[in-house]
Amino acid sequence: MIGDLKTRDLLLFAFVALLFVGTGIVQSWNVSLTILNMGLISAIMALGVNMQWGYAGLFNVGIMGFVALGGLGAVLVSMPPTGQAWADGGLRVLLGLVLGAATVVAAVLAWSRVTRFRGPVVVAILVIGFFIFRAVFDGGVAAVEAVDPASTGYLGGLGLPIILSWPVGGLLAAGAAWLIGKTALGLRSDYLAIATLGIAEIVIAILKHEDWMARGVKNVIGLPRPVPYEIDLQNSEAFVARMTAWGFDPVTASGITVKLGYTGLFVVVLAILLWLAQAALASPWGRMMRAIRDNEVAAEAMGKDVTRRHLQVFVLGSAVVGIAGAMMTTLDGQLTPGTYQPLRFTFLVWVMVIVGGSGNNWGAVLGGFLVWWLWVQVEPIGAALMQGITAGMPDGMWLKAHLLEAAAHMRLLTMGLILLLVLRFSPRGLIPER
Amino acid sequence: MSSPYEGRANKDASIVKQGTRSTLTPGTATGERTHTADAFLIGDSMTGGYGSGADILHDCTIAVEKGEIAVIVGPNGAGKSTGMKAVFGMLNLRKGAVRLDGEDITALTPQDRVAKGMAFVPQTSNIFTSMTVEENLEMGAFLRRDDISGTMAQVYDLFPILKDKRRQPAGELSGGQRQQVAVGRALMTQPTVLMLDEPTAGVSPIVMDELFDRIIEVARTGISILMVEQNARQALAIADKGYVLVQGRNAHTGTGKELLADPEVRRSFLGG
Amino acid sequence: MIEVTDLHKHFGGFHAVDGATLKIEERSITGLIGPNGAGKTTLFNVIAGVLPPTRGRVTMAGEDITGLPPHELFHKGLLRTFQIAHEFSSMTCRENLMMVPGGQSGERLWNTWFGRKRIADEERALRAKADEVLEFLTVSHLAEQRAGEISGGQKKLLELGRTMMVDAKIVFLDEVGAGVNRTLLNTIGDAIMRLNKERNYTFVVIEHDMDFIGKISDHVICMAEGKVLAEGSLAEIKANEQVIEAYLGTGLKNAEATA
Amino acid sequence: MEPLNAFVTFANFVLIPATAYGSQLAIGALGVTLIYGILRFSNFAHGDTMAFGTMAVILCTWGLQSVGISFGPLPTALLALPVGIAVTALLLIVTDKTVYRFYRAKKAPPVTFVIASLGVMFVMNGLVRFIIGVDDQRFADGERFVISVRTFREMTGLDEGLAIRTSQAITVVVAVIVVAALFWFLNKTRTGKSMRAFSDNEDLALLSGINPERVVFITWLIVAGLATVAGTLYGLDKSFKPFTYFQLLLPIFAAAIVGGLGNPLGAIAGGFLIAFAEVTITYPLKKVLGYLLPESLEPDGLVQLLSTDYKFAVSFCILLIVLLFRPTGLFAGKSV
Amino acid sequence: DGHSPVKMGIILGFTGPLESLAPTMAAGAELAISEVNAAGTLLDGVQIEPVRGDSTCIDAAAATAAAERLVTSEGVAAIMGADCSGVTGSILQNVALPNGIVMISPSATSPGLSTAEDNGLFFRTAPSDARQGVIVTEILQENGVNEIAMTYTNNDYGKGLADAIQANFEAAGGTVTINAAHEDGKADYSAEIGALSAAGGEVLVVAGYVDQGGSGIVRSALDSGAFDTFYFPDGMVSQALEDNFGSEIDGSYGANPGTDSPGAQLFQEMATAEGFDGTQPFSAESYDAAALIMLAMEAAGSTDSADFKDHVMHVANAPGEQILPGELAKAIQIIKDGGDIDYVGASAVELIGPGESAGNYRQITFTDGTLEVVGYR
Ligand SMILES: Nc1ncnc2c1ncn2[C@@H]1O[C@H](COP(=O)(O)OP(=O)(O)OP(=O)(O)O)[C@@H](O)[C@H]1O
Ligand SMILES: Nc1ncnc2c1ncn2[C@@H]1O[C@H](COP(=O)(O)OP(=O)(O)OP(=O)(O)O)[C@@H](O)[C@H]1O
Ligand SMILES: CC(C)C[C@H](N)C(=O)O
Ligand SMILES: [Mg+2]
Ligand SMILES: [Mg+2]
Repeated sequence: MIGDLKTRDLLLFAFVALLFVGTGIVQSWNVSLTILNMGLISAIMALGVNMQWGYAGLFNVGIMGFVALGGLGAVLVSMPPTGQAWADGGLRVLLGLVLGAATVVAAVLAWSRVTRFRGPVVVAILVIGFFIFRAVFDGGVAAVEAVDPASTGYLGGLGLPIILSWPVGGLLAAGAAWLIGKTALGLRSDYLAIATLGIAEIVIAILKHEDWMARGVKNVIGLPRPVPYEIDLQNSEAFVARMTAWGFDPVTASGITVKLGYTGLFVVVLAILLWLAQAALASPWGRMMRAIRDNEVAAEAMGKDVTRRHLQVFVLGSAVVGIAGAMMTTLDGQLTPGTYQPLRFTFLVWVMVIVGGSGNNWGAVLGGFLVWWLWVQVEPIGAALMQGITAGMPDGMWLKAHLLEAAAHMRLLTMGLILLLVLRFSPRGLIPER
Repeated sequence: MSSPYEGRANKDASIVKQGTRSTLTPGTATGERTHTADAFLIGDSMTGGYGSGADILHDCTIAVEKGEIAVIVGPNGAGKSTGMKAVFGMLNLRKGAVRLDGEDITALTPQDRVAKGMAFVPQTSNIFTSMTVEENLEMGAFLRRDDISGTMAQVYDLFPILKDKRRQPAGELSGGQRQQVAVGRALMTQPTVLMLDEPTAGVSPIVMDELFDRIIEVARTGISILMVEQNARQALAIADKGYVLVQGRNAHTGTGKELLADPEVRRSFLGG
Repeated sequence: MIEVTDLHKHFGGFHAVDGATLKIEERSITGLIGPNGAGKTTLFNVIAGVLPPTRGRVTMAGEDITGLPPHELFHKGLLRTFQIAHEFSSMTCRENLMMVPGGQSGERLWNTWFGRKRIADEERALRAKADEVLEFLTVSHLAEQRAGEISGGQKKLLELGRTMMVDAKIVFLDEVGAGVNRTLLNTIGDAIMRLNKERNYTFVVIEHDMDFIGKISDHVICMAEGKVLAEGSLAEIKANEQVIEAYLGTGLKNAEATA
Repeated sequence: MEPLNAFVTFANFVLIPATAYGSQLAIGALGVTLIYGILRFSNFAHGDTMAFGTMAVILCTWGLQSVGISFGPLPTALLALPVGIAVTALLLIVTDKTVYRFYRAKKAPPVTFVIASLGVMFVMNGLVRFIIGVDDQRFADGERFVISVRTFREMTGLDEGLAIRTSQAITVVVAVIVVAALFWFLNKTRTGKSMRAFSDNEDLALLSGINPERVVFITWLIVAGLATVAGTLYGLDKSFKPFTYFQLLLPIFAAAIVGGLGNPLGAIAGGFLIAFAEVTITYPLKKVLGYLLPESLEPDGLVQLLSTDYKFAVSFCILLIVLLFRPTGLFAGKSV
Repeated sequence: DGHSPVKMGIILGFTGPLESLAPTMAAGAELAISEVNAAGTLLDGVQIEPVRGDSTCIDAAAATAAAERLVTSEGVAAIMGADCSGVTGSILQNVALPNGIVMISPSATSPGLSTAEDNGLFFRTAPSDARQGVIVTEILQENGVNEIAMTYTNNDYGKGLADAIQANFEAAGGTVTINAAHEDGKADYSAEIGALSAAGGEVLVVAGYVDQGGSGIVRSALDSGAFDTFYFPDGMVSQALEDNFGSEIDGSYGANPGTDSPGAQLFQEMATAEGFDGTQPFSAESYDAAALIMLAMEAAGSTDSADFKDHVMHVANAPGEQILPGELAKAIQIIKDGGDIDYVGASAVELIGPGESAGNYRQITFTDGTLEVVGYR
């Protein structure tokens, strides 16, 4: 797999590795690992987006929604169930949902089966169904949300190990992607983009509003971890003894140990996904996808079922993003729907893919690491830049004060400049498609 | 009819040829130099290719005299289109020069060449698909400041079908209709040199005949025509000069008749 | 083989195909001619499932195929080329050909991970086949070239080459000749006839080059204004006054004067 | 009286605000749609361009106010517009020369432009915050209302009032003028047509003697005008805050797309569709029905289809439905 | 003097939706720091160096990374921050807790944080919104209001506060006609105003941020005549209301954390002298958070979080001599001399239960276009 890389690509990876090592030396290993862990997750997200865009030319700008769904998976799998809430209204909520789904299915069936008065019949089904749904559902929701709203007020999860939520998050995202794909994949380029953007906003709106599901904007915090807690390590005599023996500060070492635990898990996931993605891309399947991307009409005439392939790759890519989303929520230890912003979770991932090199899995991965590193490090870089610029100015000069005050905003500015520079000198990405 | 071509249409072609300084050496030997150095339009010893890729043209010379028709033929991928693009400045030449009426225009941008009276119909994507047929023609006359309605009437005259379709987006036309729009667009510039890359590809026989007729007429008004053709026998029949390109090099050069008569050329390039 | 009954395709108020009825015999090579805008390409597009018909019926070997999507028609053995070349521009010419055959086991994701041996074998065969086709089209040297970076005529050749990658029942060729060198076109004509004889392909060929039509086709249909104007052998068609007026014309007026 | 009251309530809380908001979105969407139509990419920096333009106008307005110049009942900012537009145009053209031109020459795919515009967005974002800061800035002066609720009530003697703000009125008028002018410009003038030609087929435009740099220049000029006008009108109506302008990007894009990218009429239609969707669908009919229905039938609940939490979701749902039936928007837009 | 400076992290949302609040909050904290530094007596000459970090308010991952850098790379001894409840929770769990760093938030008010696992490291100088719900109900009822419409900023703060208000108000027999969220930083609030006005109510409770959607809501409500009396909770009460609306909101009222202790006044004077607006929300709380950190250090005789975390409650609460802003040097001296202090500070800090401000509220009203303090509770 590594054999696909050229010397130049290896050098680029070495450079990024150097950035992380440098961070470890100059700042601290804890910082370096923190960035690395999110970098791994970003790389997976970028991989997922690259499948959709790089392979098939699907302009998905709804990444945020799939990340969030993955996160929802983490809550649903790992949090303990709220017994009281289930007792008070849980079943009613579920019944409501089933009724709602049944309404939609009935409407769709009616649309395809009924021949006379189709419109009115469908509308009637939808309206009646909506009211029944609201009647059943709203009551259940109210009951669930009334259960100690400050700390629970939701149904809780299954109380399973959180690692299980990674595939589950992927499945949730895949399910949503399937629904979306079924309806929206007929759209081209920017139209598909805005549709997915909208759907992502809808997903977030639901996450924010439906408190019974995952506490909405009140957030779920304190998710269980797949790795030990630092405190436990610090309290473990064996650990402290060993670290002291090796000459490490136990507190720092506990942080590093935990982070390395995450790193290990994430690396395994990334490696598996990358292998799968590379194998697929280098096969006739990948060739078929590229053909579809190049020219749908011709691919269709050559017997390729474009719609199905689009759906397939859309679902797969979204699933990968969902997995990353669940991993991210695991790492954060909390689900905070308010933090899902398109800029951070959609456009930044796009930047990763394009800067890395769309159509190239290794490029996407590299982009994930590099751009995330930058995203975190532009803050000190921007501040340092301002320090440097103002160093020559006399103290108390208005410009100096103004510049230093504005240092925080240099963060985005620096990000923008770096992005433009990379794009300028490598317009097809750092590791372009071959 | 207020055609500027009017009255000249059926004059003997030999009139036009007077004063041409072409001293083509009869015969078809490869690499034989013809005296074209001071032709009206000449792409002289052009060498170059796309971007930083390998050279496509190798020391290739194409020229056309005022009022003459020069036809380029050759196998697919020989570099005919590339040669045309080179003459029109859409390619960076590594060697060689392009001269128009004695002036070196090698460094000019395509739109400057348009201003100098050159017009070009590329082989592919040669119309504005989202614009109506009429707007396509208007765009052809973009640099003209005078009244264009006369020229437009002539184009409609030449391609009557376009008149019916003038309000339709050109992208919705049939293959042959598009081709007609493309040629019409170039005619709208009222050029002194008209360069056509396979203008008859996909047009029906009757339109092709019309087109060749009109090309002859146009040439007789003193306009130089440089065209690439795969309908080579018809094209060479009306050509004053013919070039056979093979792999980016001048393989055979001669008058149209000479090339038509050459059995080797016929067999290898004109389909027997 | 193919029967088209009272087929209509309207664009807004414009009737591009206006009640065409025609029949393509099995194992024939039918020439389809007609003035620009006669509706030939549109007819192809409707038959091949690219455009939904406004009205009418298309059957293939007795089976109703009206409105089936192109990819299903492909698997039924119906292939077509495009008048304006539709190459896969970022792929090499060889890949352009190799992607064509349907049912490749490597097109199933599962196999790309767990059936790599089988894929490798298949790929080897495909590659050989593709190279053969390239060779035949005299463009072997372009095997590794991106299809977006070849000449206009070469793209047309590639179009044709794709239909040669599989065993088709019926092939629709939309002006394969336009832009193709005449010497090469002769060779292509030979190939078409050979495929027809040896492998029983049926061909429908749109072409404006009467020499080519004359050389290969046994039956010619001339369309005009969306309808079938005349039908018969080329000689018959050429003698048809209406066809001459609408399509063939009477030759160059000025050519003799010039030459 | 009752039906009148019902209508006035509805007008005051739905019709007028949605119309004004729709016009604001429309002018913003026009800019997006124009860039898409001519330069063929989705410009994510448009929100920040609007912020920049508005900032320029604000600074100039302050200047004017400090020397005592005002525009009677109309906001002084209108006087400052030309300056703002000029400054913005300069910025855009410099941006084009330093960023986009390179990719044009390389014939880079549209997505490269989109990502580059993200970079530009970040930079402009920093620039604006650097110059004017992150806070709210208010610069509206002149008469705030054409008619205020109180005046209306006094005039008509109705229970319900109705307000029309000056800024709302100006916005609607400007939107209509601008779209008409743009439509005329693109479809009827030589320059406009050459711009469309350029967007259609750049190489061929070159062969027709169209100067691509000039087309690009004019495009940015118009975009600067549109962005500054849109930003200023919005700022006058609400207030200026860089972050909000960034957030405006989403509804603006939604408007441009639902209307059909590249189509000026579409931008207008899209703006209104999005605005009305947001405002109408979540509007509880309780009060209106209260006026219309007899006492006994008056509703207890809010009679609200969906809570306002979903207002954004609703507008996107409508967008989706429109796209499902018309895949390139209401007014058949382009797609690259 | 041989001491290398000790660093204190100031993690606030310098960029993002609360970027306009962050500068005055940071200035508040840095004011306390420079006051202590000027005295130079902390732990016999330790200088405190503030290091800023960007919490972005919303991006948990970026906030965590910034905090991680501050803690493990810059080596800050304590964190003053973060501002928004969401990122505060995540920094607490992912950085402060693992590294054993004391964290005092000046503004995270989500009730959920009261029960968060914190190992005794987390404090806040702002009260939990659970308390505010009670206050709001009291004030409204005293004003004879029985029917309110309410809108809240759609985050854990807004939602938590709105829920608390609704629960209390309804328990006291009032009616909440509608309780609708609004998103901050959005372009238009016509839809929200439409819904609020249709639902009706005597007073509109705006549980938002004054320089975010909150002002937008008030603006639209006034312009369209939907409401003319408002209740403003803590996120809204500020000078900005006066500037934005002047006498248009006469008769409206509200309350925010604050006391009649002279501390608040003092702090504002100090802030003005320093060149920033001390009345901005949570600026005073930031001053107090930073001050508490330093005083606890002094009390513990150490800058190690593990040591001084147990002293925070102690210096903040009675018994002891009351300490106001500007008296930090005096406080240090008292501790040095073995005395006891009761830090009151700019916001009348009184830490209760899990280490959060007990909640003193300053009741205000608007008359003739000016904000007037009418009482404290
Ligand atoms: N999408 C469309 N919208 C409107 N009209 C169309 C569309 N496509 C084709 N037409 C019209 O239908 C007619 C038939 O076009 P078609 O492409 O079938 O012609 P053709 O017979 O293939 O001609 P040619 O020999 O030039 O290729 C033309 O007049 C064309 O303008
Ligand atoms: N855009 C391009 N980039 C790189 N190589 C190209 C490009 N276009 C054409 N070529 C190559 O240049 C050579 C000459 O192409 P050209 O288009 O000039 O041929 P031509 O003589 O016009 O052929 P045809 O008769 O098929 O149109 C071909 O081998 C082709 O592969
Ligand atoms: C800065 C503050 C207004 C933050 C708010 N109290 C919260 O908890 O999110
Ligand atoms: Mg060519
Ligand atoms: Mg055709």
